[in-house]
Amino acid sequence: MTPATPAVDRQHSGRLFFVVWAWLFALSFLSWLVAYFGIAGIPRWSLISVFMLAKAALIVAVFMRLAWERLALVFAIVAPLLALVAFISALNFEAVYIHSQRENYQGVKAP
Amino acid sequence: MPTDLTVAKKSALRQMTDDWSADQRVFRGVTWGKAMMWVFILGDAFIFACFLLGYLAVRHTTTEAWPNTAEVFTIHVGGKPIPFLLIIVMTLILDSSSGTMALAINAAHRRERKKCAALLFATVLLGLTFVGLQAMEWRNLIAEGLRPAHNEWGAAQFGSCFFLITGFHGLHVSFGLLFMANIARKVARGDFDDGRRGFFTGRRGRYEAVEIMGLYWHFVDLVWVFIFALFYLW
Amino acid sequence: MVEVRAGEEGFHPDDFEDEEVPHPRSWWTKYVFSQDAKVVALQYAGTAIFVGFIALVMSWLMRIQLAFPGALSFIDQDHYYQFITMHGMMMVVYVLTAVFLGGFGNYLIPLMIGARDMAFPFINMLSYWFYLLAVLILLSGFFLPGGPTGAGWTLYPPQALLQGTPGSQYGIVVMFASLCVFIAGFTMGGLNYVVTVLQLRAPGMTMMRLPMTIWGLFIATIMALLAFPGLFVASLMMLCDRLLGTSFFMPAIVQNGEQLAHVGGSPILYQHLFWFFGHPEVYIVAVPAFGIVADLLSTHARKNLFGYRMMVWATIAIGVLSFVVWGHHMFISGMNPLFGFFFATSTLIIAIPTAIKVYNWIFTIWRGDIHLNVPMLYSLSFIVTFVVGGLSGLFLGNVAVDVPLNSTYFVVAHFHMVMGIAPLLVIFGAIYHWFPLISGRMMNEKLALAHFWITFLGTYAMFFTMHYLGVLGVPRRYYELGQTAFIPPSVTSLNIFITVLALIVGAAQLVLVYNFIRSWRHGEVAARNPWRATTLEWQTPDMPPPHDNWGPQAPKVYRWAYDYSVPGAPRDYIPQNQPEARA
Amino acid sequence: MIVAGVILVILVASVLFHLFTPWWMTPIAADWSTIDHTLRLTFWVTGAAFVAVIAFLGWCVYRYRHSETRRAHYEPESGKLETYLGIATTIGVVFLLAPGLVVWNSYIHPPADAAEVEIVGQQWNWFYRLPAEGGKLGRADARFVTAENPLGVNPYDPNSKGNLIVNGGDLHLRVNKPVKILLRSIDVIHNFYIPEFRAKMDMLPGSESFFWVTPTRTGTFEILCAAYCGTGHPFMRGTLVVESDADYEKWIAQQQKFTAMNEQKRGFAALPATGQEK
Repeated sequence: MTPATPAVDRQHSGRLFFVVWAWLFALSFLSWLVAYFGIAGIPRWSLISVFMLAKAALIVAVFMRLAWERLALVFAIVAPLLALVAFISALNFEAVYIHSQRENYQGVKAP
Repeated sequence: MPTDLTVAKKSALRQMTDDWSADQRVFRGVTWGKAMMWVFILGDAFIFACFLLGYLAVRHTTTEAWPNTAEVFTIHVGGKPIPFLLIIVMTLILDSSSGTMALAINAAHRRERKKCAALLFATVLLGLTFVGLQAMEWRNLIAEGLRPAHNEWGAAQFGSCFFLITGFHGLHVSFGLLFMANIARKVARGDFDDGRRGFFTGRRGRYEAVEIMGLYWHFVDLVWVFIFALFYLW
Repeated sequence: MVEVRAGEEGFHPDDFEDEEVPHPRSWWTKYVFSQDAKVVALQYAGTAIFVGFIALVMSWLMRIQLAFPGALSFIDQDHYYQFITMHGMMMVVYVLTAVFLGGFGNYLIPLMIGARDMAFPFINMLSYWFYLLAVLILLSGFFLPGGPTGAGWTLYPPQALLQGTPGSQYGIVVMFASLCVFIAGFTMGGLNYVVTVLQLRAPGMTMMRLPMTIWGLFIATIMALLAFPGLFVASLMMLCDRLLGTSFFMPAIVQNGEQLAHVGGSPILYQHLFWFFGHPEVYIVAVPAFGIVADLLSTHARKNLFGYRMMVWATIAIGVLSFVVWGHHMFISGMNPLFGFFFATSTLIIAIPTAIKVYNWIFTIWRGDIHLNVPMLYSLSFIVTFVVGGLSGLFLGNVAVDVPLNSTYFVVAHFHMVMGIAPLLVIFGAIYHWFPLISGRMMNEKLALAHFWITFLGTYAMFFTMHYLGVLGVPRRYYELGQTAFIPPSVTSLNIFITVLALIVGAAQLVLVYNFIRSWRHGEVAARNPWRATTLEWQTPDMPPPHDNWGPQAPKVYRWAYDYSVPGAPRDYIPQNQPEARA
Repeated sequence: MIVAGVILVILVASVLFHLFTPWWMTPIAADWSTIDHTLRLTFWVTGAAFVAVIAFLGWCVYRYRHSETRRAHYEPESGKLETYLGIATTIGVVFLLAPGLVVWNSYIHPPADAAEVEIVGQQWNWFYRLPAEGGKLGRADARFVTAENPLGVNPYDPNSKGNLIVNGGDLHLRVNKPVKILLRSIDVIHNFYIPEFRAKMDMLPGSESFFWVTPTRTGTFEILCAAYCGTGHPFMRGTLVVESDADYEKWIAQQQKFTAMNEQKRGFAALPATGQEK
C-alpha cells in the first residue's frame, strides 16, 4: 500500500489554473478575431503564430507542469524538437522549389 | 550525497548535469509512468508534426488555389455569416476540458477522491461534446460536397488534409476519452485509495494515473492549438 | 522516510517504489503471454529470425534469376520485384530492427543495468504481440490475389499505387497496414527501453557506467521513436491515396492512355518523409551493433574499451546527425539541387564520429590479450566489413561522386555490406556470446567456426566485388540485364560467382540453426560467467537468470563496465558489482 | 595466427582486385571528367584508409594474440591520440568533400548558351522534345496528354508552336555543344541514364528536373532507365546519337512539328476541368 503522505508544498492552488484557463480563452478568441476581421498577409501569419505559440507555451508550461519539472526533463523533451526545425525548413525549401518548377514549366492554362 | 537544499542553490545548468550523471534515475522525482508518457508525447508530437508538415508542403506545392477557409468554415447565425464559429466554440470547449483536467490533477495530488472524480467526469463530458461537434462539422461539410479526394472550392488536397488531420486528432480524443472514463470510474470507486490491482497489468492503482492521463489530454489540446492555427486560420 | 522535496510538484517515485515483477500464474502466462522481458526477447528474436529465413530464400531466388536468367521458370518479372520489395522491407524493419531492439534490447537492458524487468511489463508484452500481428499482416500479402507488393522496398509513389505494379490491389495495402501496426507495437517496446534505461538503473549505475551495448540500444530506440513517425505518416497518406483516391503524393498521371483522377500531389514529399525515417533507420540497425561489438571486443581482448567517453559522445553525435542527412538518398531525385551542398556536408561530417568509433574498436584490442573466441572472430569480421561498407559510403555521400554511382550495384553492395552483413555478423557474434547466459550451455565451437568462416569470407567476396559492377555502371533493380552494349559478358560470370556464394552462405545459416537447437539440449554445460565478463548480466545468482533477474538482493554497481586487466588486481577482470579491486 | 593471416590475405586480395579488376568505368563521352576525377580521388583516399586500418587490425591480431604470459595493457583513454585521429579524419573528409561540392556546383548550373531538350518518360518509352530554331520549349502538363498529344504539350502556349516532337525515334545531339536536359515524366518516376555521360537525374511526374552535359565524342549510346519504374524497367531503352553539326542539321530537318501533329486539333478539347489555377 502506498503511503498517502502528500507534501503540502507539492500542490498549487486552483487559482493559477483558472488564470491560465482564462488566458487560453483570450488567446483563442484573439486569433479568431484575426480571422474574423480578415486581416491578411504577414500581419495575419505573425499574429496567428504568436497567439499559437503563446497558447502552446501556456499549456505545456502550466497544464503539463513542465515549468516545475527539473531541467533534465525539460531539456530531454525540448532538444529533440530541434530535428523538426531541420525538417520544417527543408520541406518548406523544397515546396517552394517544386512550386516554382511547376509554375515555370507546367500548367493547363496559357502563361 | 548533496541534500536537496544545496541542490536548489546550484545553478540550473549545474543541476541538470548532476541529474544526468546521477545513478538510478536521470529524472529525479519523476515516476516511471510520467517519464513514459512524456517520451510517448514526444514521439506523437513528431507524428502530428509530420502530418502538419505534409499538409503545409502539399498546400505549398499545388498550383491549384487553396480554398478560402473563412468561407468554407462559415456558419450562418440569424442570416449573418460568422466564419469559424463552430471551430472557435470547439476550441474553447477543448480548452475548458484542459482546464478541468488540470484541476482534476490538482485534486488527485491532494487525494480528494470525489472532487477528482467529478472533475474527470466533467472533462469526459467536455471531450464528448468536442467529438460530437466535430462529427457535426464533418457531416455538414460532407453534405456540402467536401470529400477526401475532391471539393468544389479549390485544391483537392484541402479535403484530404482536413479529413486526415482532424480525423487523426479526433481519434486521439476518442481514445483518450475511453481511457479517461475508465480512470474516472476507478477514482470514483476508490481504486486509487485502496490500491486495487489493474485487470490487465496486475499493478496497484494510484492517483498518479490521473496525472499521466492529464499529460495525454493536455497534449491533445496542444495539438489542436496547432491544427486550429495552421489548418483553419492560416 | 519522506524527504521534503522543495519546489517539486506532483507525485514522487519514492512514494511508491514498491514495484514488484508480475509473476506468472500458469503455463500460458509463463511461456506464451509472458511479461518477462527475457521471454519477450526470445519471442521477438525467434519471430524475426523466422522472417529472416523467408527473406533469405527470396534473395536466393533473385540471385538465381540474375545469374541464370530464366533458369527457374516460375520467377517472372512480377515475382522478381515482389521478392526485391519483401526482402528489403523484411530485412531492414522486421528482422534487423526487431532482433536488435526487440531481441537483444529486451534481454540485455534490464540485466545489464541491474533492473528486475522492464518498467512496464504488460506493455512490453503487447509490443511483441503487435509485432507478431504486423508480421502476419505482412505475410498475408503472399496469399492475397495479386501477391505482395512489388514496388521496391522504398515503395515510392506513384509506382507503388499504379496498376501494373505487382500487388497494387491488396499487397500495397497490407504492406502499409503492417508497417503502421509494427510502428505502434515498436513504440510500446521503445517506451519501455527508454524509460528503463533512464529510470530503473541499479544503485551506482550512472549513465557513464553503462556498457556500450546499452548506450547503443538506448540511442537507437530514441532515434526509432522519433524517426518512425515519418514512415507512419507517409504510410497513412499512401493508404489514403490508394483507398480514398486522394492526391497527397499523386500528381496528374496518364497511364495506358487514360487520365487518372489524381492531380497536384508531390511524389517527392513522400521521399522526404520516407527518408526522414529511412536514414535514421540505418543507424537504428547500426548503433546497437556498434555498442555490442565494443563490449565483445573488450571482453574477449581482456582489455578496457578504449576511449569510452569518446565512444558515448560519438554515438550521441551519430544519433543527432542522422536526422539531418536523409537527403543524401535523394541527390538525383529531382529535389531542390541546392540541398546537395547541405546534405553532402552533413553526411560527410557524420563520417567523423563513425571513424572515431572504428579507431576506438581497434585500439581496444591493441595491446590487449586477444582470445580468438568465436564472438571475437565475428567482431573482427564486423570491423573489416564495416570499414569497407563505411568507406564506400563516402562515395555515395559526396554528392558529385554519387551521381554516376547512384542506382547502380555500387549502392546495393554498399548497403548490404554496411547495414546488412556488418550488423548480421554482430548478431551472430552476440548469439555465440550470450548463448551460455540464455541456455546455460555452450555452443559447439567447431560448427561455430565453420559457420563463421563461410559466412564471413563468402559475404565479403560477394559484396566487395559487387561494388565494381556499380563502378562499371550496371544499374540495380534490373530483372535481367539483357543485351546491353557497355556491359561485357564477364559481368555474367561475376554474377554467377556471387550467386553461387550467396547459395553457399545462405545454406551455411542452417549450421547456426542446427548448432543452436542442438546445443540448447545437449551442449556442454557452461561455467558461470564463461567469458569472465565484467557486466552485470553475468553476475546473476543463477544462470540462466531467474524470473526477477536478481533474487532477493538487487546488485550495486561500483565501477564501469571495462575493468579488464587492471594493474594489481588478482584476476584480469573485476565485475561491475564488486566493491574491492582485490576480492 | 591464422586469423591475422586471413586478414592480411583479404587486404592484399582486395587491393589486387581493385588494381586488376576488369570492371571499371566505361570510357567517358562527356566533359564530366571532373566527376571521374573526384571518384578516383575518393578511391585513393578511402583506399589508403582501408589499407591503413585493416593492416593495423591484422597486425594487432597477430601481435597481441593470447598467450599465457600476456596481460592486456590498462589504458582507458588517450586524449592526445584521439585528437590526432579526429583531426586526421576531418582533414581527409574535407579533402573529399571540397572537390565534390565544386563539381556539384557546376553540375546544377548549366551554361547560359546551353541548348535545351526535353526528355519525357512514359512506361516504358522515351520521348524527346526540342525547341524550333531560335524558339523555346512550350509548357507542358500531363493533363493535356491525348493520343494526338502524347507529351502533353500545352497547345495554348505560343512557345509550343514549332516544338519538335520525337516519338519513337532516336535522340540526336551535337558534339561539343552543351545541352541542358529537362526531364519530365507523365506516369511514374524514371531516370535518364547514359553510363558514358556519368550524369543522370530522376524524372518526376508533376515536376521538372534537369541536368546538363556536353557530349565530347560522336557515336551511338544506349539510354537506360535508372529508377525502378515497374516490371518493364529493364527494357526501357533508348538510343542517343552524338554527331557533327552537319549530320545534326539533317536529322533535325526531318523531325515532326507539334502544330503539324495537331492539325486535327482534337487534343485541345481534352482540357480537364480541374478547378482554377492560382
